Amino acid sequence: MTVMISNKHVEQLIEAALFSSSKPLSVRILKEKLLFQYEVSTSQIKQSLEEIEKHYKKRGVNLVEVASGFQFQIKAEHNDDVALLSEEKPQKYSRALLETMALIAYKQPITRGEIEDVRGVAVSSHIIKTLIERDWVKIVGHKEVPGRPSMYATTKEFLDYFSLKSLEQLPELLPMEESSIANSVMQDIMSTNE
Amino acid sequence: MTVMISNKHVEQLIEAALFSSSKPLSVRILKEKLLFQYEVSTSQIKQSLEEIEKHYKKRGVNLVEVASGFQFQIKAEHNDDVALLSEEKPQKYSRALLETMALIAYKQPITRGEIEDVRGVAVSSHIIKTLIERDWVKIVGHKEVPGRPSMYATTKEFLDYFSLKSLEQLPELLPMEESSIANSVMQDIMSTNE
Amino acid sequence: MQNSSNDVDVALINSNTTASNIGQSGEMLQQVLPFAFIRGEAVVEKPQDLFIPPDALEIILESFEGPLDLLLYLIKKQKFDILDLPIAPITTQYMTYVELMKDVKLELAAEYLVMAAILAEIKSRLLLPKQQVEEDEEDPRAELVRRLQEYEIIKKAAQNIDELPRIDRDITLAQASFSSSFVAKAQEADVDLADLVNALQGVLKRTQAFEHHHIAKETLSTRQRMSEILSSLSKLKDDHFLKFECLFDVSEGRHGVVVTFLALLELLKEQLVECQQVQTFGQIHVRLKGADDRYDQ
Repeated sequence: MTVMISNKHVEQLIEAALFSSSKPLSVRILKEKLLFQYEVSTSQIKQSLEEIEKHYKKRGVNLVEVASGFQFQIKAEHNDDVALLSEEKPQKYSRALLETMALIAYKQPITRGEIEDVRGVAVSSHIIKTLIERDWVKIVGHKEVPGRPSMYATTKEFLDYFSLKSLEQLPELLPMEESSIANSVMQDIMSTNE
Repeated sequence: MTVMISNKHVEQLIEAALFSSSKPLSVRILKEKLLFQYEVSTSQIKQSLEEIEKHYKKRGVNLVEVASGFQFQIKAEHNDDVALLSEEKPQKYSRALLETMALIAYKQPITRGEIEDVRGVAVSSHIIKTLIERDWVKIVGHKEVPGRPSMYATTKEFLDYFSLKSLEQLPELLPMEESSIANSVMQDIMSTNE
Repeated sequence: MQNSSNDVDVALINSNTTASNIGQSGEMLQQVLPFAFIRGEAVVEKPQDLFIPPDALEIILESFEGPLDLLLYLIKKQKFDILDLPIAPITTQYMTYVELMKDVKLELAAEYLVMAAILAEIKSRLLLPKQQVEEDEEDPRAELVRRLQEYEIIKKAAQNIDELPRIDRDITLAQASFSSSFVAKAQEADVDLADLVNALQGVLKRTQAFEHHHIAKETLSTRQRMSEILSSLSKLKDDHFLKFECLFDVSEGRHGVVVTFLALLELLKEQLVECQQVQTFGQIHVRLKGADDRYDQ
């Protein structure tokens, strides 16, 4: 038995829910976990989200869509000012972690061995553990080679963290032609072999 | 050297700061830690807070002044709906609770002392409270023994929850006892009445 | 945006920024920016080729992400000639490290040694007369260059990822809290009827209390009716008595009447209610046992 509810009420509920949640909320979650007691269609929820987005354009915060749903973010232009209030220093990540993450993001699904082949060094278990604990990386299967190594892929939370909707929004990889050593050296090699 | 800033900008900054902070922010903190680089008076900050408060009256969150400053809060009327989102999966009930519930169902009306006699251990008030709050158990009277303990019985909601029409539909545990004095007496009475 | 080039404790400075030497006179001079610090002492020189000063070994190993990273650096910054590898000195130098590495991170160092070995192998094959190289065999340098390229692409991708706006550094989430007085109603656990039966059977196993109280459908309907009678009797206030026949609902039929009567008998037996009949064949009244005493107190 569902209850009738006005558009205004739906909008207020969604707005309140988005502000209360530390994670982005998808239309499906809003429908099934927030509004299930009410007579609300998916398109009505989408419309409310649009209304909210429009409304907040002129405010200090913005409604943003990321991989796993919608969330309110401080307007980018105010970020530096607002950061003055926070005492926490943003975390820095090691190159080893970033390179491992880049390989998983761009070459997924990928095994640890394959990551090590590209980087030329062993990948510490600590890095994989950190990435999994942060919910950025998950095991998506096992490669059918001896040892059946785990294959890693990125999660929606990884995209959420960078406020991206999909992997396609990641920066493009450096084209081979722009590699600093690549062409001239390769050409030299080729010519000496001729 | 402070920078001139429009009222609208002050309002956006304060709004962003309030939404970014996990703690309430006072006018003094806003002035000294957020807006110190700008040409903003205390009264201007107060006025901005009033504007923000007025604006959010019609939204899903409200600006509220608490002891240590200002804070955005979920509109009280949406609390229950929004809380549904953050709820964790409820834990399973303890064996003690289930046993108590079963004894009340099968042996009602029953006092706490009687439940304790059967189970051999004390029944915590918490269990009885949980069962009453859940509307599965109610007090139907008091036993006329020292202390006049409450007698507990199951409710209609209890039957509804388990989709039972009556207690009779609870599973039988042991073969029916034919020798019940009450039964035979009753059969005599009914047969003479026919 | 962050500079992600190095995350080790040592300060590594790009070769291009290395300043001029300290001047002779007292004039203000730009200070020499050290390449790295080893035990508090600045290392001004960075590796000019694959040779690494023994003291700097550990730091160099930690400063680069691996031999590919170091080689990439040498090629880019030092114009290290991959086509004409100065193998002889490199090999000698790397071999002297083996001893030193016993005290350091042997595992990490091994990867550099492997690289040195690869370079040495490449060099040795380049020195072989051309005709001895099989035709279908790839130039060993091509494989190395391919690996370097692949690594460079990922190195750049990692830098790009590090520069993306991210939560905590460039993105702040907007959140509102519940008022402090609000306590969310705890969600209720699901219970299966089987859970309840299992629980009761658990009790039965542990106790003899049910020996004489077999639980059957009949007793259960009686028990339910007992609760109902008690519930309606306890609602009475001024008139403590209820007429006997008021307890019965004729519409329930014979079965219902039987159940009510059994419930009443059970309540009498358990001394929870009492019946009064003022005269023979007169009206029977029922009330909660002790109701009278209670009100007299």
